[in-house]
Amino acid sequence: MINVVFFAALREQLGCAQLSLAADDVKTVDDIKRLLCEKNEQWQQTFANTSLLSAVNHDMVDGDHLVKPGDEVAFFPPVTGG
Amino acid sequence: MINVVFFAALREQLGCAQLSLAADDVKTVDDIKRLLCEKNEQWQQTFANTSLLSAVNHDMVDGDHLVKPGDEVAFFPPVTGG
Amino acid sequence: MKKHNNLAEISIQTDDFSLADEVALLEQDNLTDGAVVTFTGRVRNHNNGNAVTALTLEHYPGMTEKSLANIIKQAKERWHIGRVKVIHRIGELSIGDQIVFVGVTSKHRQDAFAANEFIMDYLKVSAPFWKKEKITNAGKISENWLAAKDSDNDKAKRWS
Amino acid sequence: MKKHNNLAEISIQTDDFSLADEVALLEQDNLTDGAVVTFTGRVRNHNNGNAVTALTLEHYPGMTEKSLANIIKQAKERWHIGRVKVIHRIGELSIGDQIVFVGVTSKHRQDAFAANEFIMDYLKVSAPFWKKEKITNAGKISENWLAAKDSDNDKAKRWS
Repeated sequence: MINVVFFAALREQLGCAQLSLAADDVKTVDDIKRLLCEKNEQWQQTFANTSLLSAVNHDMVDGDHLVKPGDEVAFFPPVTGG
Repeated sequence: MINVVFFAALREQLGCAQLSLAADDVKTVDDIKRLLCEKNEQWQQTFANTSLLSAVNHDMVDGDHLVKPGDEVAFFPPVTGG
Repeated sequence: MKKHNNLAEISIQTDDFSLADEVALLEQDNLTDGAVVTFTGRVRNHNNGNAVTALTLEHYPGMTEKSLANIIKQAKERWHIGRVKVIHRIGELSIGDQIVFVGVTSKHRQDAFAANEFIMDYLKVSAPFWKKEKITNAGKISENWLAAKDSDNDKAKRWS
Repeated sequence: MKKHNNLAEISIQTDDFSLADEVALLEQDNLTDGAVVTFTGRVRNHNNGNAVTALTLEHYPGMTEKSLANIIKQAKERWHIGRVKVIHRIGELSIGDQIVFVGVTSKHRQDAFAANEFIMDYLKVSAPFWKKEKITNAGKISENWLAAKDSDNDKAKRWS
């Protein structure tokens, strides 16, 4: 299984903070995104936002980053701390 | 009269913190320096130090800066505060 | 310099912090570093022309710490600096409240200035924090997630 | 922003100062400036390989204030900054003692960082202060006037 987490505006738009995915069908971060977009129109629209960032196991990564069972994959908007 | 003041290492080397000069013979800061060098060998040697800075009425100036009666002229080594 | 194992370089906390206490820790038993540069960021009462009344800060536990540790590591590789402390608050904050603190000591001031600004610039673009502002616009109160600024990306790029 | 006429921007003093108090004054009734950058310089225990045991600071009363006021004026012309405070101590100082403080507030952090470093860089080359160190070298105590550093001139030239 892969643990998927969402933060900030993205979490609110999706109405979801965390979900688990079977790792069978996904090789990359982009695969996870595609799978999530299949849930419904709202998820698809929300993930159409090209400025969203992704991280695997707490490191910022690009969409072609490989994922494996046990990974924590995060999606979130550009950061605004400081 | 012109008020002449010395600071830090220069003051210690000259053994003098302040003196007054008649303004009659001096037009520039360099004129004052020349006049002071005539005092004796020690003053001459001390003022041979080319890194010495000068100020007139609290503004850093070059040797050709004009002076007038009532001015305060200062000589001192490069600054080392902060 | 004496080792100071009890001084964690990174703190993510809901509580406020004391600038004086933090600087005292950076200076304690540290007589080799003559320069201390601090940055403190506070909640302003205005942003983009709107009156801000409060701020909520969300973060990604675990990744935030990892990200900040990586930024500090890079700063130490680029400059000769002594001690570093980064504090970032999370949760509900009010106008004037302290949000973030970066403190850096060094032998020579230029290193402390550069490293401090570098840490802030990278924190702004790569540490997972998000601000939600409560604003009053024409008498109406609303809550908005802040949009990231291009200028912050530009600032971070200066260092590469 | 409320006027704060009681806040002198420059202080030349023998007494120590409190970083916390100075920053509190910079932030008081100032909710528009979200960024505060401070520099604190302290007496180090080493200089050029010698063990320093004490420091005496001499200055040129009147010119020092004029010089610092001019530096602050230039900083305000170059950057959008809010409040500025410069404190420089004179007289006898011991190891670890605070010597100098520069505090700058601004709406955007880049201005506060740049202005603060600019003020320090120019203070170092144009404000009439002189340091005399008491050093111990091979068991012998001596007093030396510090020599100015070329690197300080280079730093100041970066801004022109």
